[in-house]
Amino acid sequence: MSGLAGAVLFVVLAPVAGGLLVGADRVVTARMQGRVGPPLLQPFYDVGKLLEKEARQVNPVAEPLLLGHLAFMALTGALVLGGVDLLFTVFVFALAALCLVLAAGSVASPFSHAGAERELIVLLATEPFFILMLAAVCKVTGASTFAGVLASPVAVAEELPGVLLAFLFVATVKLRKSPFDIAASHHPHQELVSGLTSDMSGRLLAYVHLAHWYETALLAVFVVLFFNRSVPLGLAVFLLAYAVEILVDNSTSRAKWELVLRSSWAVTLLFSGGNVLAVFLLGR
Amino acid sequence: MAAATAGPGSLLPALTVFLVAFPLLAGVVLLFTTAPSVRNVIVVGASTVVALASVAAAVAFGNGADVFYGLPGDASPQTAIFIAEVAIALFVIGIGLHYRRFLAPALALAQLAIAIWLQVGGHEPAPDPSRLFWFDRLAMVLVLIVGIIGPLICIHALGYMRDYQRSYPLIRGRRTAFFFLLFLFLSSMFGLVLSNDLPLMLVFWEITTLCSFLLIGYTRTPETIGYAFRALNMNLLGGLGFSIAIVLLSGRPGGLDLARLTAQPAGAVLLPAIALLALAGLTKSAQMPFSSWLIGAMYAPTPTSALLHSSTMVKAGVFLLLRLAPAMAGTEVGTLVAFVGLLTFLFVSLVAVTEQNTKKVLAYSTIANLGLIAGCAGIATPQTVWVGVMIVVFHAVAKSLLFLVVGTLENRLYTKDMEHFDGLLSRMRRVSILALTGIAGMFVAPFGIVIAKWSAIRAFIEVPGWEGAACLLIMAFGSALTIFYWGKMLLKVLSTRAVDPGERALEERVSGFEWFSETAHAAGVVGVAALVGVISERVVGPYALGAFHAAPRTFLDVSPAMLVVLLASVLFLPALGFWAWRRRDYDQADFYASGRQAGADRVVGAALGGTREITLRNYYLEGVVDGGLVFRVGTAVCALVLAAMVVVPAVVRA
Amino acid sequence: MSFFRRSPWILHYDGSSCNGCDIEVLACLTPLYDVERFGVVNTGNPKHADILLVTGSVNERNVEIVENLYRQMPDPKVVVAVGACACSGGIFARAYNVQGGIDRVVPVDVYVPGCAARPERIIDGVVQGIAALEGKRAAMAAGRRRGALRPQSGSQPAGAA
Amino acid sequence: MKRTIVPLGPQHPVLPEPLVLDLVLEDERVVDAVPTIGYIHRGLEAMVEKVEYTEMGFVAERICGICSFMHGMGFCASIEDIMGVEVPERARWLRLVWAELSRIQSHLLWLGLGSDAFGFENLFMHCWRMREEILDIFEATTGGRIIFSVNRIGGVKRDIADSELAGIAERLRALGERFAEIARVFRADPSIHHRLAGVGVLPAGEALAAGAVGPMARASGLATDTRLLGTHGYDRLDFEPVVEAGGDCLARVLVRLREVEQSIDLIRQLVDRMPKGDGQPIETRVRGLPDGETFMRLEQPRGEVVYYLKANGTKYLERFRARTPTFANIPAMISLVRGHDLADVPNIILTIDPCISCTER
Amino acid sequence: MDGERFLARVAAYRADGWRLSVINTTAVLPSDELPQGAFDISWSFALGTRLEHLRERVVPGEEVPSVSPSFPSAFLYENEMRELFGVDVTGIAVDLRGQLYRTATRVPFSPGAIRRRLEATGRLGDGARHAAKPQPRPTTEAGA
Repeated sequence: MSGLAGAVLFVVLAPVAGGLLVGADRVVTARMQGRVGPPLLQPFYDVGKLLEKEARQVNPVAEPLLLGHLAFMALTGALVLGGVDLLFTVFVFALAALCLVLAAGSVASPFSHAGAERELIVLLATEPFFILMLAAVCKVTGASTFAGVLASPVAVAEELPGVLLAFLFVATVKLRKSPFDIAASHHPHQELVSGLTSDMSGRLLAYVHLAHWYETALLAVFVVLFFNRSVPLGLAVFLLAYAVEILVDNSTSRAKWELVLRSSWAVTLLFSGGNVLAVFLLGR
Repeated sequence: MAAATAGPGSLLPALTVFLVAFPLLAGVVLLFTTAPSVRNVIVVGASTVVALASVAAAVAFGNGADVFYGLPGDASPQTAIFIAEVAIALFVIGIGLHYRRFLAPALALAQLAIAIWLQVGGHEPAPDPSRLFWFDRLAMVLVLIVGIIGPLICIHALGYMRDYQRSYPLIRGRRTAFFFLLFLFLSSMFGLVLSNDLPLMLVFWEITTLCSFLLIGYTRTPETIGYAFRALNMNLLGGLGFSIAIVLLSGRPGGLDLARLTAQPAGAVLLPAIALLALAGLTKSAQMPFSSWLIGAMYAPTPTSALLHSSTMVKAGVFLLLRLAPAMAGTEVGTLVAFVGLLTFLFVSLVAVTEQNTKKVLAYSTIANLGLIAGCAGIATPQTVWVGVMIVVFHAVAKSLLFLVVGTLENRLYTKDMEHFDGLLSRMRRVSILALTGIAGMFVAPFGIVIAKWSAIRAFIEVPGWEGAACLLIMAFGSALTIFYWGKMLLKVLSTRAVDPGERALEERVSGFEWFSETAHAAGVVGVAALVGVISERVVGPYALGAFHAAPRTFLDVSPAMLVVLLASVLFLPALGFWAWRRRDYDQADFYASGRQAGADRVVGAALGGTREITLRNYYLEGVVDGGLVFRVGTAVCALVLAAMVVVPAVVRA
Repeated sequence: MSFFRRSPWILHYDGSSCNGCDIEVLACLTPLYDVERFGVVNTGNPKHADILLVTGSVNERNVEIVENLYRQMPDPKVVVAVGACACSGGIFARAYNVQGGIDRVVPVDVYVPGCAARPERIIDGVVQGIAALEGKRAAMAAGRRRGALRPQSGSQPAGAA
Repeated sequence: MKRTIVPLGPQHPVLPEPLVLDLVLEDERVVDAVPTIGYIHRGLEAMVEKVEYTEMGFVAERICGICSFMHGMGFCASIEDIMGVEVPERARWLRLVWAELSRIQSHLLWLGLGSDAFGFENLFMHCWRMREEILDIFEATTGGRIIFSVNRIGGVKRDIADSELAGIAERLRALGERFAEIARVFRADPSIHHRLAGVGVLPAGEALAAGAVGPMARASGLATDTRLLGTHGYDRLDFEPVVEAGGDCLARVLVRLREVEQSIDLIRQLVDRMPKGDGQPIETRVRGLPDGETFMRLEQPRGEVVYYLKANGTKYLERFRARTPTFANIPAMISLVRGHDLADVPNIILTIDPCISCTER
Repeated sequence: MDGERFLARVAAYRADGWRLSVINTTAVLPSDELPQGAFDISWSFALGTRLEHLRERVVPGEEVPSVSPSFPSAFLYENEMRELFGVDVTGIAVDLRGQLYRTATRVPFSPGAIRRRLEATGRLGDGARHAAKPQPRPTTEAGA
């Protein structure tokens, strides 16, 4: 049962890969800033530390919701690789994000609350794209599962160049990279303090980090969908795209939420919408 | 498709008469019952009977082949229909003149003229007395919705109206009339969903219009009277369309037989008539440009809203559209109906994100979901019709629950403003859990509506040409907007804060009627989610197969493992929540506030000395989305599409 | 093995400093000194922090803020007083609104002298803070093993139960 | 209608110093802002009662750790003015070298903090990396990075050798080239313009009415620069005040960018025009006790500072008052916050380059 | 002090395009002539390179009108005068209600508070002698 194996593999390996990627991100960022930067394994040290530390809870609902966030994020990837209908995973993906929003927004702190509202806006900005993207992939390949897409003779990236471009944009928003780090920034000097995570401490914060690693790995899986003819090529493209994200992260200031919403929607509508329209009109 | 005269189906004629007559009778009794205790007994008793009767009808139907039947003894209802039409018209004319509003009387007069021309002029063929009613799986679904959710709402109203009269002592208590109207509504809905004869259906159609008119205007303030007339005008316009469709169809043999009309291959039927019937369906289901009547209806007492939104009225609209789906398949009318529905879904969802009044958000959400159903009916493939019926089911339960919960909140907190619901989980725990169930039912994976939406996207992928791309785009953006406004509401419900005993006591004063009704609803939401496979495989799937002679590809075909995973994950969050609830090691006063937290929940040291309470408000996309403008633009766009829908078939066929 | 040694996160609060030490604390993050090499992150949020760096003395008004921030940090945590003012009130000890060093409000684990404290000294102070942090973590872990309750971090919830 | 209340500060990562605003928001639009300060107030002006005037300069230096040199210089100049002390020529020039270096240091520091506030961490790092070079010069010439204690009443404590001055000019020339790259980013980057252009616009008339000073006023088109008085030796240098017309956050950034360039040029002029020769006197010995009062004005990086000193013929001054530039700029800043987004608030606060320590003393 | 005439002179500065540069208060210690002590307050206005001062001596309890009609931004100075010195400023545009600094010592710069501190350090003699000396009254001064 390769589907089950894929799902288990994702659950086990995705955090490792995601953590390493985040660690590499921090090193490369530091180099771009003229610094040496932390060790590559720093994200693991951080999460390990957080798990050891006391968790100060301000309400009874945050922890279950954060566990839900982590679990659904892992589940999304597991469902994708496990061979469940791709279009359906987008709803579980949204549910995972929603759990995070609710965990942050259930707290009395205005910073946390504003972070939650902004994350909700991020969700509003990116959700249309993910629905469209998966629908378009299913449309051009005629498949409905990850394995089906990989087995399809159609080269997805060739059919959906606009969607791929839009993906790179939306991934920046989803990864909370500058200029779209509105809800919670990697860098501490944000007007919302720590935004979403302002009131999370100890293991609660560790869950958020872990889920972020899963999310990063999930985005890599999505890139592979575009390069279905060659998985290594897809992963290579993902790494390249991530490098570009780091560069962008380091060469822009933080945008305001209106711009995030407007630009994401515009990109989704123009690039992926146009691409999807072309696919439908050309009648594949 | 022969009329069944033997077997379990033979009970159906009697049950049909009972379902129409009994609520009517109960209503009349209630009209003359002023003692609250007696009223309680009658309402609970009648509701139980209605619910049992509807279940009995479903059992009698037995999920078999479609059943056609007439009145017991094959009585002809033609004269009664005519009398009812005249009475309705006269009532509208009278009340319109009384309030000096003349559009409604004019529309009623036009309908009256048509009725007289048809009946007195003898232009209408006599109905086949053995095919007056049509019981199939779709009718069964609606009978169960009307027959179970409707009575639960009536029971809820017992508790609600008591508090409502206390909250608004200036509004003259006319609870007798209120309960009469509720039961009349149920009666006419049963008639409507079971009618096979179009003139018969029109009578019930107009009675529901009248009922909603009277319920919306219940408080008789100038404001509600205005909204009531808006609802009346728009629905009468739809009714007029219905009448004209009857005129167009009456020349054809069997043209007024709904089952025969829709069973004909697409394109063979008189498209202008289908378009006019679709117009009626769109007005009743409050699609743009007719959405404003349903928003205005929010000023009525909340059980009215629950009834209008879940089991009656608007469901009648989409019911008719779903019935027409086979006839619309692949036609211009179908495409245009689909786009009226889908554009309404998109525009109204966009408006909903700017709305702070909870009832209005619920109303916009209803219109959006109905838009989706209309879209599915218009696209008219087995898959989309499957989706449409599934949404009808899931939406009815969840939305009714939400309205009832908001009604309870409204009577406790004296506001419908979402912003004042924060800390709800601490203040009113049971109510919040009910609210959470309802909201989850509306949009959280894996509840039914999400499954339906996912199937809709799947179905739209198969739609060829630009229409498919447009449908997908609308679904993508509309779904995201849905998450946004429900997410905001969840934020309010899920927030916790310290409460004093006085606030805790609020919940204790909620009446048993309300608890019972809401709990039953919540069980229903969970129940239909758990039974999604059964509902799909046993009822909705076969219906789509019957209507289109092609089986829909449902989620079970695609990925059966999904269902297991999802049902397991539904239990995940509540279990975690329960575990967390029992813990005590949290400190609400310990929130981050730039070092200014002042030792109490939500209180910080103020800039100018002393302390200050933190308040939090959701975002309403001010400066990005202008709700009013979007509503007007949507109305205009949909009006154009609608005009095209009515005009195009006539032109194309000419 | 403990991760605290590798991932000490800092919260910096400016008591009533003249900016001199504040700026030097910030300078520690920047390329020349780059304390992120040691996993140090300037969090800006007490809930994420392990080490509270305070510059400047306490005065009438910020005394409650320093206390609030300290209380809000999850255990284990240490306090590093940076600069003469934070240690003792410094040159301003005699000013009418200054109460003295921050050890008047919160327990200080490491004192970093200087006016202004140099970045090298601040880094040294943080390193000493990490050692103290490790000690507190070990004590906490031992306490947990003995089955003792974790240090109660706040009052019982007022409601919501 | 319900609104969101945000307690911004005193502890907030974008505010390097405690400043408190109670923000009232709709969505993220600020509809009201209630300010307060007082978290840093030490009461150092009252220390004149306890600290002799000869020592008070060291307290004055610690009004603020960013413009500490300027504060020491202003204090000494005030006493010199009251006592009629003639400062040696060399000391005047040297003071200006350090003063303009302080301006470069302060502006680089601010450009970094400003970029951090609008989420451009990389720029922050590069600005501060350059700033370290100025600190190196300070350390080499005074022994201190932040607080130099090099000013004395009657002159300065240390000389800078001519060769060293030439080296400083050369280092600054090289720095200027690298600074040009960073300045180009500030001037051209669209994401920075998105955050700053048109945000927090202070028209010239309002700037005047609000008593704005320094880069804040100059960014609104007011050519106010206390250096134009020609005091402290500025009359020997050629320069025009840096004025921008925009009045928005971007204009305030541009003014500071150009002022860095201007100060590099001024130091070059100083090194060129200073009478050469090591071993010149740098300090006049001061005798007696001051008696009298003075208003002394000086252009700090943040704008005009006004010292008021009143002496009464004893060792202890009767009154010492420093009206620092931030004190003058805060009212305008608060009026700008209203109507902007929460995300703009840090930019508006930071583009006045607030020094709360100066303000509260 | 004559409030109306004073405000008229302030308004004239505003009309001529001057900006308010600083308001400075100096406490005058109690003496035989001034048993309550007094405040020397100067309002300084700047235009180009010029700096001019208005100066008034008021006794504690005497009302000082706010210059906010002409210079609304004076509120910080005026709140400070009231909070740190105890000058009775009336009509401040943004009244921070004594919450600007919230000092440990109430009105730390009032003549009484200063005297108490000087007494505590044994330096009262010097200060009092000079406070009684006649004040130079510069009203206009160019430059600094």
